[in-house]
Amino acid sequence: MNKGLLTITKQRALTSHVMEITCEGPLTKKMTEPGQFLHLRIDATDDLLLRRPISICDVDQKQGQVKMLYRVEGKGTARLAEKLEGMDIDVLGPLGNGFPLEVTKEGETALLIGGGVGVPPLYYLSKQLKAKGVKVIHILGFQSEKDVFYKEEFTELGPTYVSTVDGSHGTKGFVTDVIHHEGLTFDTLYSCGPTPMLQALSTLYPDRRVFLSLEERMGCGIGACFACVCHVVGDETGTSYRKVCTDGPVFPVGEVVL
Amino acid sequence: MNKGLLTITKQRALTSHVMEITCEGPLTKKMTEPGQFLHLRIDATDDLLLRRPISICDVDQKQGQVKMLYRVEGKGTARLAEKLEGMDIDVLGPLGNGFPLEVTKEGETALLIGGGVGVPPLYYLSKQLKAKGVKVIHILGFQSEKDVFYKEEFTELGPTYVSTVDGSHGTKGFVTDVIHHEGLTFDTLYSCGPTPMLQALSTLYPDRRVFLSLEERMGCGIGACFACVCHVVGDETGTSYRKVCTDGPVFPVGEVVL
Amino acid sequence: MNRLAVHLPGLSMRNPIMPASGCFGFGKEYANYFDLEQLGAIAIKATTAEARFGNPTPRVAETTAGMLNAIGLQNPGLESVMTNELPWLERYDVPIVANVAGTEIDDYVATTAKLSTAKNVHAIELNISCPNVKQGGIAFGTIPHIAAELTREVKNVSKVPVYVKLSPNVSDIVEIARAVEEAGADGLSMINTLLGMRIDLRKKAPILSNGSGGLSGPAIKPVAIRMIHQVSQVVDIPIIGMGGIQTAEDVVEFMLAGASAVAIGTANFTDPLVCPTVIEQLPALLDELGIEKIEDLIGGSWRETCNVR
Amino acid sequence: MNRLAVHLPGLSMRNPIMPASGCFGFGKEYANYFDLEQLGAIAIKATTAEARFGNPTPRVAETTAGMLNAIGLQNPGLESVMTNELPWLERYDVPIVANVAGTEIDDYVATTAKLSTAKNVHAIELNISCPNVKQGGIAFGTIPHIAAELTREVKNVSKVPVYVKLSPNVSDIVEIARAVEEAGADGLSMINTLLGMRIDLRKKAPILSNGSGGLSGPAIKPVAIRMIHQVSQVVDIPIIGMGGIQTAEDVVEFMLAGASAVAIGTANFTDPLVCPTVIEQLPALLDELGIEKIEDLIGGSWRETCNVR
Ligand SMILES: Cc1cc2nc3c(=O)[nH]c(=O)nc-3n(C[C@H](O)[C@H](O)[C@H](O)COP(=O)(O)OP(=O)(O)OC[C@H]3O[C@@H](n4cnc5c(N)ncnc54)[C@H](O)[C@@H]3O)c2cc1C
Ligand SMILES: Cc1cc2nc3c(=O)[nH]c(=O)nc-3n(C[C@H](O)[C@H](O)[C@H](O)COP(=O)(O)OP(=O)(O)OC[C@H]3O[C@@H](n4cnc5c(N)ncnc54)[C@H](O)[C@@H]3O)c2cc1C
Ligand SMILES: Cc1cc2nc3c(=O)[nH]c(=O)nc-3n(C[C@H](O)[C@H](O)[C@H](O)COP(=O)(O)O)c2cc1C
Ligand SMILES: Cc1cc2nc3c(=O)[nH]c(=O)nc-3n(C[C@H](O)[C@H](O)[C@H](O)COP(=O)(O)O)c2cc1C
Ligand code: FES
Ligand code: FES
Repeated sequence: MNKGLLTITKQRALTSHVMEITCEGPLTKKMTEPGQFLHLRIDATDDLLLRRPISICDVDQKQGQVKMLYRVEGKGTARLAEKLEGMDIDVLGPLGNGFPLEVTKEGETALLIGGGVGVPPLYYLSKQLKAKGVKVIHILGFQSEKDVFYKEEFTELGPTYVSTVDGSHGTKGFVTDVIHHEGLTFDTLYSCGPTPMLQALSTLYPDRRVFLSLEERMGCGIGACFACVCHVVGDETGTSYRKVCTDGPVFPVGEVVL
Repeated sequence: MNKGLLTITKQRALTSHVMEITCEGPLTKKMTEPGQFLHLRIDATDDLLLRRPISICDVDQKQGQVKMLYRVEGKGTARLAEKLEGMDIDVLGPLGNGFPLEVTKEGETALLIGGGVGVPPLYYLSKQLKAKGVKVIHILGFQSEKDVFYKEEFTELGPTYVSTVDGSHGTKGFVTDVIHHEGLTFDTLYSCGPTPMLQALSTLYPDRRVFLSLEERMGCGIGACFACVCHVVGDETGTSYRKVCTDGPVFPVGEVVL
Repeated sequence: MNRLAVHLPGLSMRNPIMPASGCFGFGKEYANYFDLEQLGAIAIKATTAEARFGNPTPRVAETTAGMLNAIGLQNPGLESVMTNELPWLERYDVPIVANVAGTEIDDYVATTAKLSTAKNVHAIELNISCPNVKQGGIAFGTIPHIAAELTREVKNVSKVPVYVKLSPNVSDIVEIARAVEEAGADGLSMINTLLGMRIDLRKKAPILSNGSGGLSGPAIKPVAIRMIHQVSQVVDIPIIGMGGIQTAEDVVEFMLAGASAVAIGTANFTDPLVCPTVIEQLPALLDELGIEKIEDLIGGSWRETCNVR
Repeated sequence: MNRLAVHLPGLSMRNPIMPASGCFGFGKEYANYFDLEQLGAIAIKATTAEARFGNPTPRVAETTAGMLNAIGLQNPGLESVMTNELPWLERYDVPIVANVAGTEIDDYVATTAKLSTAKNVHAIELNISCPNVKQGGIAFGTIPHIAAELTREVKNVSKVPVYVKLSPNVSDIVEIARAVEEAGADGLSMINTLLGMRIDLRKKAPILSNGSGGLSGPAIKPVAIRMIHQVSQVVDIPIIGMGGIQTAEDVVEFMLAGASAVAIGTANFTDPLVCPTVIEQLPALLDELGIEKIEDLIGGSWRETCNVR
């Protein structure tokens, strides 16, 4: 049963809209797989009924601490941003299937591509890949210079490129422009971000070793409500499906319809 | 416009169910009339939509502080009890017509009778009557010894009798039993408490100088929604009414149907 | 140009915001909190031919994100509204929507005939959720041909445009809307309250002494949005939208669904300043959404040739 | 004596709590959180004759104190439910309520004929909120004679008692309830979701790709209580109550209104342990209210000779 309370130990703003929250609690012991998410009950009032899915960004197993980065988007994340140190959050998780580490061997190169709030789960992934002896390269895509976060943190782990839509920082354009520009190659590509980005990567590398993390509105988060399903590529019956919450959020390229 | 924020400076439990909350803010300047109430928006979440009416129990004009005593009854008061020092509460008030002081002359005797959470507004009243040179006598009615609060505070102002339904403290029975038992007399009687108590007092003293504070479920608290009306005694048309929130909560005996 | 202005039959509104009927009395109480002239219009409390006391208390109960009311249409009656309430409101340059209720068609007709002659009454709003005494207490608003008949009779005597306020407690809201449009309604108001109940666990009886009551507040907003979205696509008359509105965002959501103006009810109790606050917040929200004139929002969620996409 | 036990046609329940259909899948996921044998019964996801994928996503949206869903009855189809899901559930000694959906009467009949033969299916729950293809998409549950016909046909083939799950989106819930009772229903489930919608301000389109969806959660509780209070007084068959239940207090409120058992839906998403938690809290609440057996609560808000007053 992956359910428990986490206690907030720190909360700080990374940009005008993105917050970093650090929590501790026994549940962190189970948070070993990068790309998994936590399903947060922001508070106990009845006007926010659904939990919010947020990716695990980093775990410090020694301290028993987990970090999440989130964008203040609507009612739930706005209320989360008001929480103070010492307050508890009711959490389900870790949930879902994360990024597979075993497919990438020591000495191989992994390219990690994140867009916006798709960036956070790649951090824990990168740390684990690096620890294993994999060469990590990062491309982080943002709207604009003021939206950039965690560039230094990623740079400490490996070469890190940034693209911004308006060109105010790094390469102007999209993450795919960086790949071409810099002539980057990889053995495995791991990515998380907006659907158009994932679609572009699928088109570029339909037959390579590519893993994509999807986003979908969720109900239960544990596979019971069928809120988060997607179609399977090549399914003739039309009734095959995958659940983002339990089969994903990470899928190999070409498995599900984006 | 009687609307503003009060900041909580202290909150403490008086009994297992009754809390005392102290707040400060500029609105307190207007809180000069005992028997008026504040309409509290417990918090800004949408699941508690209606404000809660709570009587003013005491005001310290020098410190700019107001005290309220409330019983943890349901969702709203339970949530109020969780609020910490330093938090703000959105308040409408002071609202309503309180107890008339001017009817009682210096040297006269006022009998103040409170039942349960009808006790609080009598405290501010008693202080003001006493300051004016009126002799004050109090009868406080509770269920049981463990429910008794503010006995010392009232005793400092004048003779104070307690009745409990189960006889575990003071006179066994109701406040009216104390009147008979002790042979108490008065020039003015002021009372606040459950309707059966107010009815008993009306029956005892239909033609005396008696003022009763009523309770009714409220919507707006300012006279606009007609949630809190009561019939007028002797009204033949059946359509005359008084609003507890604006015409009351205090009425002379015999004015409205209890 | 006033980018917040909206134009509906009889109602030239400086902004789309009016307090909802029954939640604002006849304006006096809220006039202590803000200048009523800021409002787009005011829907006053339901008026009946004779004065009414209404139901016994308790008349309100809270529910999660909503409230129940069973006020029972307490009001001072037509005469008093004509001689006391409406003249008092004349000091404000703001159009009044007079809400009319009754138990028989004749009640509505008599009340409308008179109320619609008042100087500041620019529109009549027919509350058809009332029980119809001649039909054994079934609400006028649940049977299309009766709602239509009522509309037709009232239209015959009204000096100002007539808005019919629909009850959401029906199987097919479109059918009712079409029936009253055909019968001559100039506009629709939607939605009135959903029928609900709460039971006191300790008393083992309903909290409201009337038993059931009308559910309002944010809890019902999705039902209102759905019905307005459905109806606005099939009628040619404008809709005043309501049901749980609390914020400028809610106003935009209602207008995108198909409302041409909105009314705010329950939220006045939570915050007596909600109407002026929402009005104040609208321009910044329009900027954020890239909308020039608020009227461009109307029906934006379904209009093909909508200039807001 | 088990003071929480309730007895309904086909369902001998150790307590009145079951998860609601569609909110608990076929049990597997929640079995990771608690022992399903604690439950009074389990209402499984709607089953249709053929496998269905359902609607495009987004399929859920949050509303104030509620949520909208337009899953579109995704399910693996009758065959798979019979061979995979139901046998898996046999490991738990808990009666299954099999929810049945369709687009024509024949679908319901075929599905019920088979499902009702499964060893652990103790009752069928007919989801009559589905659009009826032969009637141009109007829900079976909104027209009394069609709801009755469906009930009758299904009763003819069912090996176990049939509960008809009523849609709240109707003008007169009593009329529908009476019609299905007369047609042979053994019990009622109420309520299904209210039809609602939310619009995304930035996309200027409904959030759900289906447009509208079903509103559930605490927001709708007062509507459910009102309907159960109305219907339970005029029918002789028991009611499984649902709509926004989250706590033991809510369960008591539904039973006082007239429900004989209850189902918990949306609250499972907020808290996967809500069912066992509520079950655990019931005895203390009964003590506080001075109730010996929970069955004594049924209809306590209106029953004259109620032994709980
Ligand atoms: C597996 C997964 C991992 C995620 N990880 C992160 C992360 O690490 N950092 C981060 O900032 N965001 C992340 N998101 C997106 C995040 O869940 C939403 O931004 C958040 O739920 C918005 O909630 P709100 O109350 O602020 O917005 P509101 O719009 O008020 O939310 C209303 C409802 O819509 C849902 N919703 C709204 N936007 C999204 C969305 N983009 N994806 C899914 N549900 C949504 C909410 O969960 C809620 O149920 C993730 C989403 C998924 C599915
Ligand atoms: C003029 C006035 C002065 C009051 N002064 C005090 C006081 O000084 N101390 C105190 O403890 N209580 C006082 N009360 C009662 C107090 O308002 C209620 O106990 C409180 O509103 C209960 O809220 P709740 O959320 O805890 O209960 P819930 O039952 O969850 O409340 C649900 C709804 O019912 C209303 N309600 C419930 N009980 C009452 C009640 N007895 N009277 C009015 N509305 C009620 C609530 O305001 C709310 O709208 C006063 C009431 C009135 C009308
Ligand atoms: C206390 C109260 C009284 C109401 N009285 C009336 C009324 O007299 N006439 C009417 O047409 N609607 C009346 N309504 C319904 C409102 O005008 C409005 O349609 C409904 O409350 C939904 O809006 P809201 O959620 O913003 O309150 C009343 C609502 C409340 C809460
Ligand atoms: C995601 C979801 C899926 C549902 N699926 C079904 C279904 O398949 N069959 C059915 O009869 N009701 C279905 N319902 C309705 C619920 O069973 C229940 O009647 C309703 O949600 C009210 O209860 P609640 O407020 O506790 O959720 C569904 C509800 C939700 C939220
Ligand atoms: S969120 Fe419920 S199945 Fe995925
Ligand atoms: S509470 Fe609204 S009139 Fe008194």
